Amino acid sequence: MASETKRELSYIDAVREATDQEMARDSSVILFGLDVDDPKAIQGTTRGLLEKFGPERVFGSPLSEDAMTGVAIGAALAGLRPIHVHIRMDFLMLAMNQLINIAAKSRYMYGGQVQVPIVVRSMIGKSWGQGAQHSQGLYSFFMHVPGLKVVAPTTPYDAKGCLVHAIRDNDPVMYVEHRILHFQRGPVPETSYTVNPGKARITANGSDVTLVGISYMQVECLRARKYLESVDIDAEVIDPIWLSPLDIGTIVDSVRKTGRLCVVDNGWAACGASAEIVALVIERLQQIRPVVVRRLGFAPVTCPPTPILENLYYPNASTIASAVYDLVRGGDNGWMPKERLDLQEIQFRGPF
Amino acid sequence: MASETKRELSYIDAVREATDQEMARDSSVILFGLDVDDPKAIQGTTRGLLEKFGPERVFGSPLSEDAMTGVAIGAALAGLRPIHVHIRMDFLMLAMNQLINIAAKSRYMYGGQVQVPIVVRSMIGKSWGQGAQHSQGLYSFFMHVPGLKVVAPTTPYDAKGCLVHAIRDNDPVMYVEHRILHFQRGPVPETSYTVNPGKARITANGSDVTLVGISYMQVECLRARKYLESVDIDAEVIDPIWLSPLDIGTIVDSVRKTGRLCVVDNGWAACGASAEIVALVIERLQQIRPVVVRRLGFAPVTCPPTPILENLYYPNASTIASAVYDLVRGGDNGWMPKERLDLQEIQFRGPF
Amino acid sequence: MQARFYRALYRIRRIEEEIAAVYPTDKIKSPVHLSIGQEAVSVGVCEALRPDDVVFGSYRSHALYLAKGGNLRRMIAELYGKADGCAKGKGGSMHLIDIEARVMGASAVVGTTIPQAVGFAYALKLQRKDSVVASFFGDGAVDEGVFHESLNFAALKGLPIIFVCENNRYAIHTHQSKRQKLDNICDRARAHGLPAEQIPNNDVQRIYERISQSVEQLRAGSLGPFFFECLTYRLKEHVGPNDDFQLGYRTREEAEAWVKSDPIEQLRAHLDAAERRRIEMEVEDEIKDAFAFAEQSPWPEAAELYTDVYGE
Amino acid sequence: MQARFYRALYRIRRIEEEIAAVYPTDKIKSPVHLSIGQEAVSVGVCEALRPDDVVFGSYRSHALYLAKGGNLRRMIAELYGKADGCAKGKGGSMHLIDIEARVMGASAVVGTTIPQAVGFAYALKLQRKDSVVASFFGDGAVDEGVFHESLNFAALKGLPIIFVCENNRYAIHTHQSKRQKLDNICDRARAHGLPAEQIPNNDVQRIYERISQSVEQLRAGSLGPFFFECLTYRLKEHVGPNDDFQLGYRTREEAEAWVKSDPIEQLRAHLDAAERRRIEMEVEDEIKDAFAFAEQSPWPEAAELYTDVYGE
Ligand SMILES: Cc1ncc(C[n+]2csc(CCOP(=O)(O)OP(=O)(O)O)c2C)c(N)n1
Ligand SMILES: Cc1ncc(C[n+]2csc(CCOP(=O)(O)OP(=O)(O)O)c2C)c(N)n1
Ligand SMILES: [Mg+2]
Ligand SMILES: [Mg+2]
Repeated sequence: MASETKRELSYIDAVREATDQEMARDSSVILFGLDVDDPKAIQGTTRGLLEKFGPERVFGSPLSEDAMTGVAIGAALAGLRPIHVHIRMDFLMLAMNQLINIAAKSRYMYGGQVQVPIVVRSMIGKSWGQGAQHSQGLYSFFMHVPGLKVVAPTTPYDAKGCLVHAIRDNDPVMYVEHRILHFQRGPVPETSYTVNPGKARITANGSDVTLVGISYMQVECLRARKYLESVDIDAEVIDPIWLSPLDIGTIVDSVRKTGRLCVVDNGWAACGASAEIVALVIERLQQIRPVVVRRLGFAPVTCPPTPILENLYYPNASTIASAVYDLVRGGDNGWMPKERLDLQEIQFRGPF
Repeated sequence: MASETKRELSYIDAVREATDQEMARDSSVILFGLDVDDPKAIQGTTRGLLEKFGPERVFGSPLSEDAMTGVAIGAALAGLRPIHVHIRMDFLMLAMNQLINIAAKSRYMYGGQVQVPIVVRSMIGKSWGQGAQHSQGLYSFFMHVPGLKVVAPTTPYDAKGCLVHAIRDNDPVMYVEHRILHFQRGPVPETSYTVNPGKARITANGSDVTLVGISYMQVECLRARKYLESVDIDAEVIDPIWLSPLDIGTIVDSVRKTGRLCVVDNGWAACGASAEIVALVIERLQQIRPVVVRRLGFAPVTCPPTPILENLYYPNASTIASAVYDLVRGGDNGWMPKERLDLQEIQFRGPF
Repeated sequence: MQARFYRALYRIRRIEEEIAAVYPTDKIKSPVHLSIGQEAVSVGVCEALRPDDVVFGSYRSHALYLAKGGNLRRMIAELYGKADGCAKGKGGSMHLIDIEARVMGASAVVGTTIPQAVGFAYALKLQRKDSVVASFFGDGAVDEGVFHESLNFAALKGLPIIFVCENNRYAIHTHQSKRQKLDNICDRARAHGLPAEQIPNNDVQRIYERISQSVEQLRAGSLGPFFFECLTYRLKEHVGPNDDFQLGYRTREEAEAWVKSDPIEQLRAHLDAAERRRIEMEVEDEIKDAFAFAEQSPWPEAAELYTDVYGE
Repeated sequence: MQARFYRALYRIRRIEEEIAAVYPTDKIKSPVHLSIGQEAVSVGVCEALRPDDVVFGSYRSHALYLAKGGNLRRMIAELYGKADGCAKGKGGSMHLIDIEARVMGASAVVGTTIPQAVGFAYALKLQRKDSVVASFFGDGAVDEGVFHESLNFAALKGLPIIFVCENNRYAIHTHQSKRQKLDNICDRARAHGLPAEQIPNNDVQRIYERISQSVEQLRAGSLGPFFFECLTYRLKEHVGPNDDFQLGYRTREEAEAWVKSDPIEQLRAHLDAAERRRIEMEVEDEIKDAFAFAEQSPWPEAAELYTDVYGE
């Protein structure tokens, strides 16, 4: 568990170390994608791996997201364990046919005779004017389709443990990274370990309200919890970590206790992860105990690059705290915490 | 309104007539896609249009879903109103980049100076062993992304009225057809009319439970209602028609009355339309009145072609009635209606 | 050799004729995209391959599956939607697979197995195996961007793969000339740096020879890929068991030419009657056996609905 | 003509230099993909176009936008994220647009405007207009399947469009030779039936002449499309205002050659000092004015967040 170790790593180095250790452990693991072998090494997450494992196992690819996804699937059918990297989740829209129509379905439509152990890493952008096409968190698409697994680690510890598991998993895993989380630091054991599907983590205990924060919004939820303390609201914060399979049990148990659920997603609400979590919790707890719910996510618009509008586009610790305040106290109180600099967002500095 | 007319048309002919009338009315409307000009004429929905409007306005395309979607967008930027047809919704996975990253975002990211009035027609398959890749109802993807409109008409009347509106609409509209609905017949006025976004239809009044049926599941819901009558359960059935923008008000008003909601989707539940509708209703009615909910949809697996399994994969009138019975009576009663032949499903005969 | 070709071609033809005959009874629970008229391509290629070589195909893969040695009983059972089907009834006719025979997949979405074949070839090279991959697709798949992306990558990496375009001139009812300005599929491959060759007229012998030579070179370690455009012709409707000349998108005359040059007829002439009869009777027995097997095979258990979504 | 070229090239160069100079102050709220070193392509092409002709580009479209007559004040305001930006601050530097100048769009996703340009050309033909479309993209976009699908369709329909590949040899830090087996982008276009020509060395004059001739033919009603591969070079880092030679993916020597042949320097030599000074001072004034405009422009209203998602 995170506390057992003293060593601190950045999320970037945790991803790099997980890949390094798994590639050393299993020669069937290969790593490819645009620019994995370039000087920037995907924010550093692939740094040194080309030198260590050679150009056959670590290679940059042409700009061909559709075919390269098929290549990953085909290589997996032949016994390899490909990791395919995309520096923007938005680019996965070019790979949807292979992901949805082939990767998710091969095991089933071939009667269980094949498996597609691929890991698709993709990154969500924020800030610095990235705008419409470099900011989407579209993982709900992959939660919708049976046959895929989806994980969105928020800490360096989980980044490593989930990636190690994802590589060993025999099903296609969509591994979602948030570029701002890349700069987080935290304890990471050097020895290899896995953080397995179907287990959420309670990141802060509380009794008044259950706050589920997905991907980067987990960070904002933990900050919001601090704001809420100042008004004597005790929030329990949960990080689902794995979105598919989703550990709804842990969330349900928390809401059974608190009676209040606020899901803060790093994506749009409509047909998103927040809709699914709310629906599942209601289905489980209806007629067992009354529950009030709230969803927060991106504004239902396209992401604007100008900071003045972008700040309104994303939920943040203050807007989350304000919404939770109303959820707990009831009504529309218009309460807003005063900004605390010690809770400032980690700034993502350009060039993006 | 449907009742005002005596003339009966099939859903296929309703789609054809809407296209014909709009193309005659507005020379900027063009129609293209694989096989729109072939002898089968997309189940007949494009029959005769090539002869009437010529090969510049009606043309088959290469197998290039990605580029042809971009072509539709570009033509729309130049003032045309393209209708792009796909005989399978599954193939839209090849067009996701243009749909999600361009069509949905152009108006916004260009500051409102452009618009993309395209209609993307796509068909959902069922039966006859279509299997994994010819059976998906993936419209929740499009409900998730701001900037797109989504409609799934279930009657010939709405098929025509919604398509006429979709063509005139200045935003991209995903027009979803179900191949079994194609064989439905119903009253369709000859004169042009529109069925506009944001208005659901109550297709049967009731007081005990609100049954929302999406796409083809609307038909099964109406049948389920008949089964439920036999056990004195009076179901109100709602057809959302437009999924984005969604008329949640009509559904909420019904549930306010019945206190019970069952959403039957023609797709998977996770992060699907049923999750969104349940979440919205709960958000609106919590603390106003207690509500119990239930979601039904595809089994959370890949669609199997063998009929023995496919029958278990889809909700049907009996399984819907059985689930609603439990929702209304409470508990798990295991009640199943006996099949009524007069409620038999319209059989879709191959060759598919 | 000729006897081998004849057996392979005749066998596939007869199996599909039987499928067409049974289809109207509704016992077959899957759409069928018959290869009748195109058998020469699959046979010519697969006769030149080793059992450990790998093939990927499209929804029109009956001939490919059979030519590569796919299990007939399990194929028919799959069409029947039965538990003994090659995909346990969960694939259907468009997703035939036989792991032992190394028929590694077929897709209902045009062009989608091309990159998988490339990825498989990448793995074979990395694993230092000397097996090769053959990727089958139609002239319609050439319209798709993934065709180009796949060839570009395969050429860039010099992979042990042979691309086989079965050009029957039509995508459903749309002629190649309505989808591609030039009739130059080989040039499209050459643009990515692949050696490419067109083989006309269902020439099973020539296909066999050229593929054999290419495979030899690949095994000898020379760099791939290779590209072949094999001109062939679909005699039945795009999907289903019938003729479709009444649709008017093609003429009976166009088909006649291909019927005349049908390699099955040609080869039959060269065989002595006795051997021919032996082959044909063996095939008939095998077919009877396979359909009987499918008939008797049970339906999948209801529990099968939920298995094979994820690994254990 | 030379004065016109000089003015256009110098102007774009100086504007981007100013952007680079301001960038570290964080006043620019958007990533910048500078065209410094590549101006000749946009200028050569756009000087040959009419105001009613249409262009589409990539995220690296500062030069294209300016060469086609896009409004400078609104461009800088867009980079600043201000309300007077060419997209009201809702696009950013990667989505420049100017409807009057017929700069119809730019995308941050590589290759995605190519089919839009084709669709626009389809509409122009249907509308019997004699304007033409120019589609700009890089050598990286050639890897994408949509490039091929788009060329195939444009050729099939004979559309009034000119494809302009700005080949600067790199996709971010990855050289063309690591993405494409052969250095033959023109052949890839020819495979789809397009006449294609490579123009080396930032030759603004030659680009202008060849595009002019092609446009003339298109207006005269001869069938398109045309394809040009213009060899050019990006002098700054892929994104951002700095050099990047320290990254080691390319050498300073490689760049030197392009600096030596920089058309701006070449043209400067041919101009008499007075005219040159006049041009340069006008440009400096225009730049000062534009940045001042951007500085003074207000931020968008909060309400703008929710507008422009759907039409009324
Ligand atoms: C991506 C995609 N688009 C469209 C279709 C519909 N479709 C099914 S088969 C077919 C024709 C394919 O033609 P070709 O590749 O030449 O194969 P053939 O049927 O001639 O063997 C089409 C367009 C599909 N299955 N997949
Ligand atoms: C589809 C897609 N894949 C990857 C990227 C990431 N990316 C941004 S720019 C770029 C390089 C494009 O190179 P090129 O087309 O030559 O244009 P240049 O930057 O050289 O002008 C890449 C790979 C992207 N934006 N879109
Ligand atoms: Mg064909
Ligand atoms: Mg480049």
